Amino acid sequence: MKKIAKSQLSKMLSMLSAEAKLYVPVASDGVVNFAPWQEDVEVDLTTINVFVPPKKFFFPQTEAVLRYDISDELEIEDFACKAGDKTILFGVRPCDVSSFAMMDKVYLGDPVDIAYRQRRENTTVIAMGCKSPDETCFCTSFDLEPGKAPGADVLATDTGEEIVLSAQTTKGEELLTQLNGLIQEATSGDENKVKDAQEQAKEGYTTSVNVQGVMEKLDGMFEDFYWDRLHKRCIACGTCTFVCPTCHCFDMQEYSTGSRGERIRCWDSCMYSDFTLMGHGHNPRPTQKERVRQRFMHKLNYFPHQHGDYACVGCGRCVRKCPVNLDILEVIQEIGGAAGGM
Amino acid sequence: MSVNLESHEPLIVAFCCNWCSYAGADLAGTSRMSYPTNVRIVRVPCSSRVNPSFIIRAFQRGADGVLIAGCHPGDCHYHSGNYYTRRRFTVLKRMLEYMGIEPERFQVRWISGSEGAKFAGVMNEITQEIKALGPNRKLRDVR
Amino acid sequence: MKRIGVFICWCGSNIAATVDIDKTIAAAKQMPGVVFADHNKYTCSELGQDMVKNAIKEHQLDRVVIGACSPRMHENTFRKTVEAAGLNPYYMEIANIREQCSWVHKDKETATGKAISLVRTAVAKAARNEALFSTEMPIERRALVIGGGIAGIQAALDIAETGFEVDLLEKEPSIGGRMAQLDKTFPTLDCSACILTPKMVDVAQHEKIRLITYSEVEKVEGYVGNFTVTIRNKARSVDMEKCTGCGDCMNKCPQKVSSEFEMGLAERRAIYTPFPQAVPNKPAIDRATCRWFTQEKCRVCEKICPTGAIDYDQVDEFITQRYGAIVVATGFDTHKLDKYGEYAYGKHPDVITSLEMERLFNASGPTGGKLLRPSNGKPPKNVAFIQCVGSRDKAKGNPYCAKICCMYTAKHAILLNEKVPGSKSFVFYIDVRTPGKDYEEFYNRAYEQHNATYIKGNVSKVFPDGDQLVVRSVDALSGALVELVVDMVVLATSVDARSDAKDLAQKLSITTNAHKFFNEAHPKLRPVETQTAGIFLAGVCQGPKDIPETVAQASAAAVKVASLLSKESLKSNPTIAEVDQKRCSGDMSCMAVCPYGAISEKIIEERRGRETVTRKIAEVNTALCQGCGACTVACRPGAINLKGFTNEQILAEVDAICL
Amino acid sequence: MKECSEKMRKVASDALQKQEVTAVLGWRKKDFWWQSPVAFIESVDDVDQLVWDPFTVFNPVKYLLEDYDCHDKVGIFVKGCDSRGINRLIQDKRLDRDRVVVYGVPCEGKADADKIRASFASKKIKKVTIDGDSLIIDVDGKEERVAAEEYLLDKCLTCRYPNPVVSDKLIWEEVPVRKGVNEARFARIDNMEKKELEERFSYWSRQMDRCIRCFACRNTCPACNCRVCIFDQAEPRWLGKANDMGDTLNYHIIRAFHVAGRCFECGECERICPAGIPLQELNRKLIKDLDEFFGEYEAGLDPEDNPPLGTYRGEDPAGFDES
Repeated sequence: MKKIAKSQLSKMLSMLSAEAKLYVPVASDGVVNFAPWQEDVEVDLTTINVFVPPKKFFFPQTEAVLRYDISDELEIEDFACKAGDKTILFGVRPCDVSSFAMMDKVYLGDPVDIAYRQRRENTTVIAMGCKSPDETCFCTSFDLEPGKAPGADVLATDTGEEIVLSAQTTKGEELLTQLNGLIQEATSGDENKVKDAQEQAKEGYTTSVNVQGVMEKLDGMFEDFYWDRLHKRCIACGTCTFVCPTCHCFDMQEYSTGSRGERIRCWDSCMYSDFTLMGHGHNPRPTQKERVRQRFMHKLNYFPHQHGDYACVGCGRCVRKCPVNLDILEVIQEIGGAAGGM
Repeated sequence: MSVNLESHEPLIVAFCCNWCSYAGADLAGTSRMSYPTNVRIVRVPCSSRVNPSFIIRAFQRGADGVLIAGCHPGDCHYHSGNYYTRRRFTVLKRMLEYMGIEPERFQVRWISGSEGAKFAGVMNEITQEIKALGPNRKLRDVR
Repeated sequence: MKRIGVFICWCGSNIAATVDIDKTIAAAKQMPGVVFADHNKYTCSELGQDMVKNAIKEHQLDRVVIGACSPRMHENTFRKTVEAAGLNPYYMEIANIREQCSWVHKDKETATGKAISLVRTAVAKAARNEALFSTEMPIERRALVIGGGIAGIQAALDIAETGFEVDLLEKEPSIGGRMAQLDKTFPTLDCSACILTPKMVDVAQHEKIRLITYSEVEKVEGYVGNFTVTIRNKARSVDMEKCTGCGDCMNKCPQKVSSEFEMGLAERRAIYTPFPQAVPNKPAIDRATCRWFTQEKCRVCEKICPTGAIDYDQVDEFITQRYGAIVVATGFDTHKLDKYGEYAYGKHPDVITSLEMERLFNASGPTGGKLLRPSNGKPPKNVAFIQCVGSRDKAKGNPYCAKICCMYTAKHAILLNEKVPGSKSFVFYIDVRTPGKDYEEFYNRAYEQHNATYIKGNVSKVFPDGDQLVVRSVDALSGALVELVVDMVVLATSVDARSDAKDLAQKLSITTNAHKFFNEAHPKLRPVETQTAGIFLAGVCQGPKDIPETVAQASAAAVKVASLLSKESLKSNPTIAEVDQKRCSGDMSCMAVCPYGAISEKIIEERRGRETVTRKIAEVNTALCQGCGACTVACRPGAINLKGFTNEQILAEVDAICL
Repeated sequence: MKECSEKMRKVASDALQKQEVTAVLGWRKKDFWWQSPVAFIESVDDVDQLVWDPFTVFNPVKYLLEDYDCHDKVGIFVKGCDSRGINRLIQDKRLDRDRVVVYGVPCEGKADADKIRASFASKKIKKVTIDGDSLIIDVDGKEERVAAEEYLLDKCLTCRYPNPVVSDKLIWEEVPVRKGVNEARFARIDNMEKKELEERFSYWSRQMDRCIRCFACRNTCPACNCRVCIFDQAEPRWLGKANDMGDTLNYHIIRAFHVAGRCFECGECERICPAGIPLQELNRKLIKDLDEFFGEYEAGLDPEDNPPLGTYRGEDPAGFDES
């Protein structure tokens, strides 16, 4: 376990950025996003939910998968094998770290998504343990610990004047080794501080839901009238899906200029009317009801059936961002009927 | 698509109405008035057929400049088409400028079927102006 | 995938000298969808067209791109070519590599590059071309002639003689126009009225001609073969059925008004016919000056009228009539002289315009045909004529030549000398222009036999000297200052388009040039057609011309009308708008911008969930739509598209250009 | 405020009972103090859900489109800003006026939750209510009284139509229009126009760079009421799905253009944008130019007239070289 004074943080990031592309949470016009680290940026260490979740580093909103040119002989350039520059993410929150594991189930399962795998392998994740949850945070409902981030390579904990860094993987250890000379060995006092911080972080949750049995209940609810009522408010924007750290649907698009072009993979949203629109004009999810149902069934029924976990980490972004206040919290509460201490 | 700055020859898409400006371009041809090869004409029946989306599409695909050319006000073959053109593209042009797109990149001109010299003149002028600005990077797709 | 054939035309050396044909062919062969590419010396020749036809069959082509001259030149030719080979004519697209490439560029390499790009663009569009079909539309076999001057009269008579119904529309109470105001005509010195009046009578008596005087065009809708025109028949305040034209009312009317026909040199009454030989010879009340209408007293004409024809309560009536063709013959205005203060027009009564001079010569004019000075009623001895007043004057007048002034001034000089023995005329001119049969000889007569002195020079000032006028100029040939003392000055006033020409042009959807003269479809080859099918031009409304030219053009327009009306039906233009029901929201933004009223609401039935519901959407009237495409942009969801210029096609063209 | 909610419930309950309408659109309260989503009241039993509080902002008008509701007769509560959306839909022939009963609720402005969060610990807030010029914030049971003016949404501070422009029944008295709102209307635009070209571009590219293409701005906008939006069409594909700057600018330029002369400035697009993109600065720029060039026009006031891009005058000036 190591530590670094907050005043030295900038130096540390500078060192890291020499080795890899380094991204840190930065506020711009009041919106916090992961942005490339630069000497003069102010790292935001307090905001819990960055706007666009860090899944984008493994599963970008837009990526060209291949480029072709048929103006002479057919030429195809495959981008997948080139994906994955050496990258470091600093300040990923535990909920988002745990979303990576969910994405892994999709993209590292069979068949493996090569570009995704390479990005994952070449990225070192430095998590930042949470100190005090937001009112919309409900990660503890999914048995996550806000001060811990088991999937991260390094866990950083803010202990006040210092940040304590503990490597959790070999990648993490290697990273900390590079920083030798700059960072110090943590003391047992520091270790205690970390433990205290982790314990303290669990306090102060104002929002929680009981997810027990939700999947099972939903098994029989596909045709339930509940969806008729629920969807009415939905205006079919894609905010929830795009701010969700676990949504992972994409569309393939052709960008063609006649004899040349690119095949592009980009995020898609099951909230959109054209998500399931077929070439001949039929749409198996013709109204917003089917689309809203799909989103929640996927997160709370299909995904856990297939992968064993709910596809939600309780980050609360959809709760905060949905323009019509239609979110997963409400659905879990209403389905499960066993709300916690709201 | 890469752009070589030194030898950059701008690409200009000109939407010309069939009755006036396209005829003006033909007259420039018949009169052998030369102008740069940078201009490519898309023939439309009337300037009111030009959708703002076409303009943005051209910029996205790499055009360095876009021109809409139509009949002079009052001379529209279809009576009133260019009056709509005037309203639509007055506001579009000003919005593009407002968003930081150089005013020279998107222009609207009235060129009649008898103004072959004006057609050639406008092509020369616009090509010069856009060449001076260099390649369009602001609205261009990154592909 | 489409099977596209590309044919590059050399156009002799017109294209081939600047564009590398082989390179263009090689590039075309690589373009998506192109399965065949070849070239031709002259693709428009029979040989060239055969080659296209053969290739279509041999290579099972389903789209054709021809790299040649402007589509405005040969689009129809090549459409017919591909049609003859069994393809829909609209499967053909032209890449304009002559007017827009080889003729305007010099460098072979860059011109070839551009030609390839133009071909690629046409290929991209052609790949999205769809089969389009014309429909047959019936023709209303009736013509409208707007303007009852000599042009309109001639056109109406000629059309009527071919057997079609004609309505002749005149805004004044009588037909006759400018020619009725003239005294004699050059170069024969025929009496204008003597040759015009019989034609006016013919018009009035012709069974196929309906005369609609004191009326104006209010609205024009429709299209070639099927115009619907709304005519405003101004309230004449005289019942045309009852009036016998006895003229008693005009004699007794107490309100005198300056006469427009006499150019203000004489008076008429408030109830009037413009001139004695008026057709119809029935008066109208000028409500702007009539005492009853302005002061609510008088009603003398009503009392005097033996047939009770006076009707003060008449209102403007609207006639709506369908026509297959329209001839525009609205004539001209004389140039306003407010910018020519140096000539003292309006300040001195003996400075007059040439049209006023016509009235002073005329036997039925204000002086009974004796040429007398307006100031003192005595015959003038010496008269100065100033040419090009308002013509050929870029600074403050018209830049163009009014074409008729040189000739009528020669006529005036001859008439002056004949009317006032021993009189002299002095003509100040820039150039004397006399192209025309017997015109030069006529001009020669003026100075050889009729005491006319021609002085090349601009007049700088006209000012009074006692009861005479001094004309100051410089003789441009000798350089000497010229100051002439004369009795009268006649200004050869330029010819302007009608002040309301622009309004009429808009109603008719035709165009005007910078000087508001109506534009012909082609300056050489289609001089009487306009760009709007079914609308033709005659006379000075198209540009300055003299009477013989006017009459010739009127007859030409009449033939065009007759040939149109003699057809059974017309083929519609298939490149028109089309609504995609699914995408149409029914907000009718398209309807608001359609200049032809071609879009209307339609109710459709549709499945929504398990129900069948009805909703409104837009529908295009295929006969009214002219294919401008204004609606396609007003339509935000892109639900209304223009066949032949679809969103898909234009976006594909843009993409291909920017490749 | 409580009385307001009561009045709304009474109106809704009467209308449902008398079967004047079969559903009422209003607002209700949800879990968090800042959540007041739209309520769909279809039964008298549910009218008690209706509330009027500092967060009843969302414009419910869009729900009148057929895609959302199949009721034959709907009652709807509308604030001033919302009400112009009713005219918008009628003008666009997307709403049959006879199908709705409009209950006008004059509005003094709604609170900005972010402004409140900046001063008070969000987690501890139980409830926020309005009392005249004050907001009363219940922080862990302790009531804090603050000046409402400082915590209202920016759009409300510049609201020119606090009173409904169309209503069948005004539920309570009209409120005065704030001072200086006309001057404030184009302030941000004037300011931006003064900036240098490159500065303007960097401003907008920074804003647009945050866009995630969720289309919330479009989907909440009553002026965006096409059945099939051009941006959702695959053939032709007007807008690439790739979230590149070119396509994002394409989207925002064309979206703004499509509401040009039709936007009635409810400001919901900007308020709900999850990325905080100042969309009103685009919409208002167009309004300003349309007014300046083609005569002043207020969208959403008269459903019978023709928006400025659907008409013309021959003598219109142009924003380009007409020589």
